[in-house]
Amino acid sequence: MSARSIYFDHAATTHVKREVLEAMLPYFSENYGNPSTVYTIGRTSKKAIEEARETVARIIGAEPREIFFTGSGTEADNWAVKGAAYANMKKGKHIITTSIEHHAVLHACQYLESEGFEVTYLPVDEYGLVTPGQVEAAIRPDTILISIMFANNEIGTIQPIAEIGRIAREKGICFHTDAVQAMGNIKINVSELNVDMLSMSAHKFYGPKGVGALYVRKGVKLTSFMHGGAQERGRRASTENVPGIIGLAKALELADMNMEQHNRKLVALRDRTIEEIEKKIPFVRLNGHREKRLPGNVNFSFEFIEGESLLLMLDLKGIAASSGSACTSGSLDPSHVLLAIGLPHEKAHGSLRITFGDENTDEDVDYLMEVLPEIVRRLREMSPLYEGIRSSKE
Amino acid sequence: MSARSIYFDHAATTHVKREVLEAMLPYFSENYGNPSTVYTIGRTSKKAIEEARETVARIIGAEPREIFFTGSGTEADNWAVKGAAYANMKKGKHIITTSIEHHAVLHACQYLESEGFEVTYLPVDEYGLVTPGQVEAAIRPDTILISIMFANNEIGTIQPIAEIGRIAREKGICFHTDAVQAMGNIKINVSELNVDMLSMSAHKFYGPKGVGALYVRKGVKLTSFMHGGAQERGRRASTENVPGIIGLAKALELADMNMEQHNRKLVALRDRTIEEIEKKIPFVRLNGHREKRLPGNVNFSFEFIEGESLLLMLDLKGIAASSGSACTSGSLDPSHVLLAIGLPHEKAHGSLRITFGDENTDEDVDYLMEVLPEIVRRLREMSPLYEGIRSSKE
Amino acid sequence: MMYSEKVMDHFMNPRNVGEIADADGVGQVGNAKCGDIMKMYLKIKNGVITDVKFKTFGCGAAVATSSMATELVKGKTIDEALKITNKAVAEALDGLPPVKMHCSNLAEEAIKAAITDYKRRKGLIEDDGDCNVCCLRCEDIHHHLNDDDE
Amino acid sequence: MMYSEKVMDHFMNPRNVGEIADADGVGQVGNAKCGDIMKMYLKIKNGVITDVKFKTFGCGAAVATSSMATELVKGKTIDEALKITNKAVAEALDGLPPVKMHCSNLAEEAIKAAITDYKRRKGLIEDDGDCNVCCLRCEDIHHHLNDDDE
Ligand SMILES: Cc1ncc(COP(=O)(O)O)c(C=O)c1O
Ligand SMILES: Cc1ncc(COP(=O)(O)O)c(C=O)c1O
Repeated sequence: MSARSIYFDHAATTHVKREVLEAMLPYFSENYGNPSTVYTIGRTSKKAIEEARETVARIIGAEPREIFFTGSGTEADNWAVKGAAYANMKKGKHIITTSIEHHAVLHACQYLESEGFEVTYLPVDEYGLVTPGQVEAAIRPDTILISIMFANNEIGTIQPIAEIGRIAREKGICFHTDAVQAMGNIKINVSELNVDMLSMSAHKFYGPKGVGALYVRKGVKLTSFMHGGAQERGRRASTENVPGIIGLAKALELADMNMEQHNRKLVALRDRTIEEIEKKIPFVRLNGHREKRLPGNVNFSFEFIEGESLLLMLDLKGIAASSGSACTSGSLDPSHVLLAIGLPHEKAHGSLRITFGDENTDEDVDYLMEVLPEIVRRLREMSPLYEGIRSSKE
Repeated sequence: MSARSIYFDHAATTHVKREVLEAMLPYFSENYGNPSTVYTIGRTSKKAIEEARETVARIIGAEPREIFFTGSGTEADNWAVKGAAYANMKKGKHIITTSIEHHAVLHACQYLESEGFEVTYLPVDEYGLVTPGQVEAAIRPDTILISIMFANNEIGTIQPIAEIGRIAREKGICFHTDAVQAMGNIKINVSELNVDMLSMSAHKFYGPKGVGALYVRKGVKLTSFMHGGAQERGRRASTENVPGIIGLAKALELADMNMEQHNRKLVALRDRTIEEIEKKIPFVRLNGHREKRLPGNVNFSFEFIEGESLLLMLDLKGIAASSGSACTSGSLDPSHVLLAIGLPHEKAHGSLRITFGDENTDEDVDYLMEVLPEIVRRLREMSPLYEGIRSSKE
Repeated sequence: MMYSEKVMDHFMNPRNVGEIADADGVGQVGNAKCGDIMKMYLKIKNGVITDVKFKTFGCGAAVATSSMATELVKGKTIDEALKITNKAVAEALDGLPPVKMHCSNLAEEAIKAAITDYKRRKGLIEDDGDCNVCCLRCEDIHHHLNDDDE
Repeated sequence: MMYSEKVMDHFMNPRNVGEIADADGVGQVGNAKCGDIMKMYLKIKNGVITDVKFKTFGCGAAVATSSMATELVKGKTIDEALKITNKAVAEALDGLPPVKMHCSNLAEEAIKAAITDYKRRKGLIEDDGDCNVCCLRCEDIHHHLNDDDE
C-alpha cells in the first residue's frame, strides 16, 4: 500500500535475526534427533539444548539446572504462578501481584481466585509504578507468592524489582517476575535481584515465536504445569523444541552482547519522539514514567480519537504500531493498564504505542513525525468529541 | 562413528521435510508480524494461520473454528484431559482411560486423581487392545470423559476408535483421543469417528517440534489451560507460533496427500522386518498386534539382554532406534506399556522399537538384519541370565 | 481482524463526513466508554432524506459503517431508511469481521435515532424514552460478541 | 544422557568378560526387575586378586562400570579392593551421567559381594544376612536418583 514500511511494534514481537535463524536451521532437517534418545543424533540435540541452557543461565546469573524451557512466555507465567500457588497452598493461599500485569499473569491469578486463592492486585500510581512499601504492607502471614512484572508491555514502566526482591527474601516469600519485556533490554542478574522465578519469551528479543523459559531458583517449590514425559528433568513435559531453544539462547546472547549500544540508540529515538509529539500535537498525554521506562517504549494518548483508526491510517502510510484501544483486541474494554494509571475510557481508547527496535533509524522518526500530526488532525475532524474543542482552537 | 546412518525412530520424532521448512521460512524474519495486530504485516500472519487452520480442519473433517493450535502434543493432551475434567466436574468426576496411554495423558490423569477425580485405567489384552465392551462396562452415571489413544507410540497397536466413539456418543460422554502417533499414518475423520477432541503433534509427521493442535468439537465444554491473551478465540493464550503453525499444516497436507503410498511402503518394510527377526533370532517376542498396528512400527523383546546396551551397539553401527528399557528414560522402571501387555520386567527391559519413515529403504532393512543378530548374540554372551540357556543351545 | 477492501475504502475515503448546521434530525448513539460514538445529521424534505452527514469516534469499522449508512439512506424515504438493517449495512461493505458486527448495529441505531429525533421535533411521536442500543453497557455488548463460543 | 569416551570404550571393548569356572568368590547384585544384574567372579591367591571376570545384564553404564571395576580390583589385595568406592569407579570412567550413578554403586557392591562370598567360603565371616544394595527395590533407587530435585 505504501512505499515505506516501518516497524514500530517491537513490544508485540520482533523479527528473527539472521544469526539466530542460522543457528536454528541445522536443527530442523539435519540434527532433528529427539533429545531424550540415546543414539548419536539424539545426543547431538541434547548437547545443543544443554549448551543453550548454559548460555541462558550465564547471562542471567543462574545455574543451568535452574533454567526450564517452555512453549511461550505465557506458559512460563502460567507455570510460575499456578505452580507456586499449588505447591505452597498448605502454607497459605494469598498472592500479591499488580493491576497492570500482562494477562498471562492476571488471568492465571483470576483462575486461582476461582480455586479459592486470594489475590491482592496492587494499584499503581499515575506512572504505573508500585512501591516496595506497598508490597511490604500487603504481605500477610499466609502470603505465598509475589508476582510483579519487570517492565510493562504497554507503557514501559520499570518496577523497583531489586527492592521488592529484598523484601520478599527477608519475609521468605517466593518472588516471581514476568521479565518478558525486560529481557534483552535490561541487564538482569537473578541473584543480585533476589528473584526466585523469572519468565522470558524469545520472540520479544529477536528470537523465534513459540519458545520461552522459566528460571526457577533451586529450592523453590513448584508443581508441574505440563504433565507427561521426563523432559526438563521431569518438570516440563513435551519433546523439546530444539531449534526454538537454540534460537532463544542465540538471540539472548546477541542481545546481551549488544545491550549497551542497543539501549543508547533506542533511548535516543524514544526521547526524540516523545519530545516532538509533545511539541507538535495538542491534547496529548505521555503514558508511563519518563525515566523508569523501557528504552524503546513511547506511549501517548491522543484525545478525541480512537486508537484502531489511528493504527489503520498509520498502516496505510506503511507504519506498524500498536494501541491500547479495545478495538484492536476484539474486546470492548480498553487496556487495563491505561485504566489502572487513571486514564478515563475515552483517552485509553485513543492511545498509541510505538516501540523501537534495532533496525529503526532517525529517518523512521522523521517520517513518523511527517505523517502522524496530519492523521491525528484528520481523525479529530471526523470526531464528534472534538466539535466544541476545534472551534475554540481555530 | 559409522559409515552408515540409518534412522529407525520415527515414532520419537521425524525430520522436518524440505517443503515444510520452505513453507515456514518466510515467517521467521520477513512475515514476522504478531497475528493479533491490525497492520499489514500482522494481518499477513493472521491470514497464514487461518489458512493453516482451514487446512488442518479440512483434512480431519472438522470446521476451522474447531482447531486450536498448541505448543506440543503434550499440551494438547493436558488441555483436553484437564480442561474437560474441570469443565464437567459438576456433572461427575469419573474418567475412563487405558493403562497404555502416553504419559501426557496418564500423568494428567494421575494429577486429576490427586485433585479428587476418579480414574479407571482399563487394562489391555496381550496385544495392547481395549474392547468397546470394556469401555461400555466402565461407564458410570458420573463419567465425564473417555480418553483413549488412537495408536500406541511403543507397540503401535491401533484401538477400535470408531466403535468407542459410537458408545461415547450414545451415552453423551465427551471422547478424547490422543492421535499423536496416528496422525499422518491413518486417515482420520473426526465426524465419522464420533471423536469430540483429538490431539496431534507436528514433529511426528515431518513437521517442526514445539507445535501441536487440539481439535475440539463445537459444543464441547472445556476450561482454559493456558490463561492470558485473547489468541485462539480467547481459548489458548500465547503469541501464536506462526512458522510452527504453518509447518504443522504443510506437513499434515503432505502426509495426507502421500498417505496411501507412505503406508504401502512402510507396511512392506515392517512386515519384512518382523518376519526376518522372527526367523533369524531366537528367544524373541513381537510386542503389539500383528494387523492392528501402525504401518511403520516393529517392536520386539529380546530375552536376556537389556535395551539400552542394544541401542548403543546399534548406534555404533549407525542405526538409531528406541527401547522400552527403563535405562533410556532415566527411570528404573521399564515401559508401562510393555508391563501392561503382560511382559515381565526383564523382557520389558530388553525391548527394541524400530519405526520406519518415508526415507527408509529395503537396503536399510538389509543392513539392520546384517548387524542385529550379531549384536544380540554378543550381548547375550555377556549376560548372566543367558548362562544356562546358551549351553542348551550350543 | 481483517477488513474487506470496501471497508477500507469507506474508512479511508468516508462519504458524507461533517455536520449539517440546520439539520432536521440528529441522532447520536454509542458512548466514549465503549470506544464508539456515531452522530448522524439528516436533512429531510417531504419525508425524503435529501442530505446526510456524520461524525464518528471509533474504529475503522465504525467509520466505514457510518459512511456506508449515510450512503444507504441518502434519497430514501424515512420509511425506507427505517428498514435498513445492520445486516444490510454489513453486506453493503462486503462483510465485517465477527468482532466488529456490533459496529453495524450502531449504524442502524444511528439512523433510527436521527429519524426519531426528526419525528419528535415534528411532533409525530411522543418522547417515550425507549431504550436503544446506546443504553447497552460495554459488558453486555462484549458478552453478546462471545455468544457463539461455548 | 551422554557417556564419556572412556565409558563407551569400556562398553564396546569390555575387559574381563566371562566366567571363572573354579572361582574363589562369586558375587551377584542387582536384579532383572530393575534392569541391572552384575555377576563378578574372583580368583584369589594369598589375599591378592589374581583374576577376575564378569557378566552383566544392563545398560551401557552397567557394562562399563563392571569392566572398569574388574580392572581396578585386578592385582589388588582384598583389603584394597574393599576400599574401592563407587565414586572411584565413576571417576576412573571420567564420570557418569547423574541418572546412571547407581550403576557405579552396583559395581562397588558386586566387588563386595564377591569378596564376602570368598570370605564366607573360607569361614572368615559368618553369614550375617546383611542387606546390600541388591535388596533395594527399584522404587528406592529411583527415589534416590531424584533426591536433588525438589
Ligand atoms: C509482559 C508480557 N508477559 C507475557 C507475555 C506473553 O508472551 P507470549 O506471547 O510469548 O506467550 C507478553 C507478550 O505477549 C508480555 O509482553
Ligand atoms: C502418543 C503420544 N502422545 C503424546 C506425545 C507427546 O507429544 P510431544 O512430545 O510433542 O509433546 C507423544 C510423543 O512424544 C506420543 O507419542
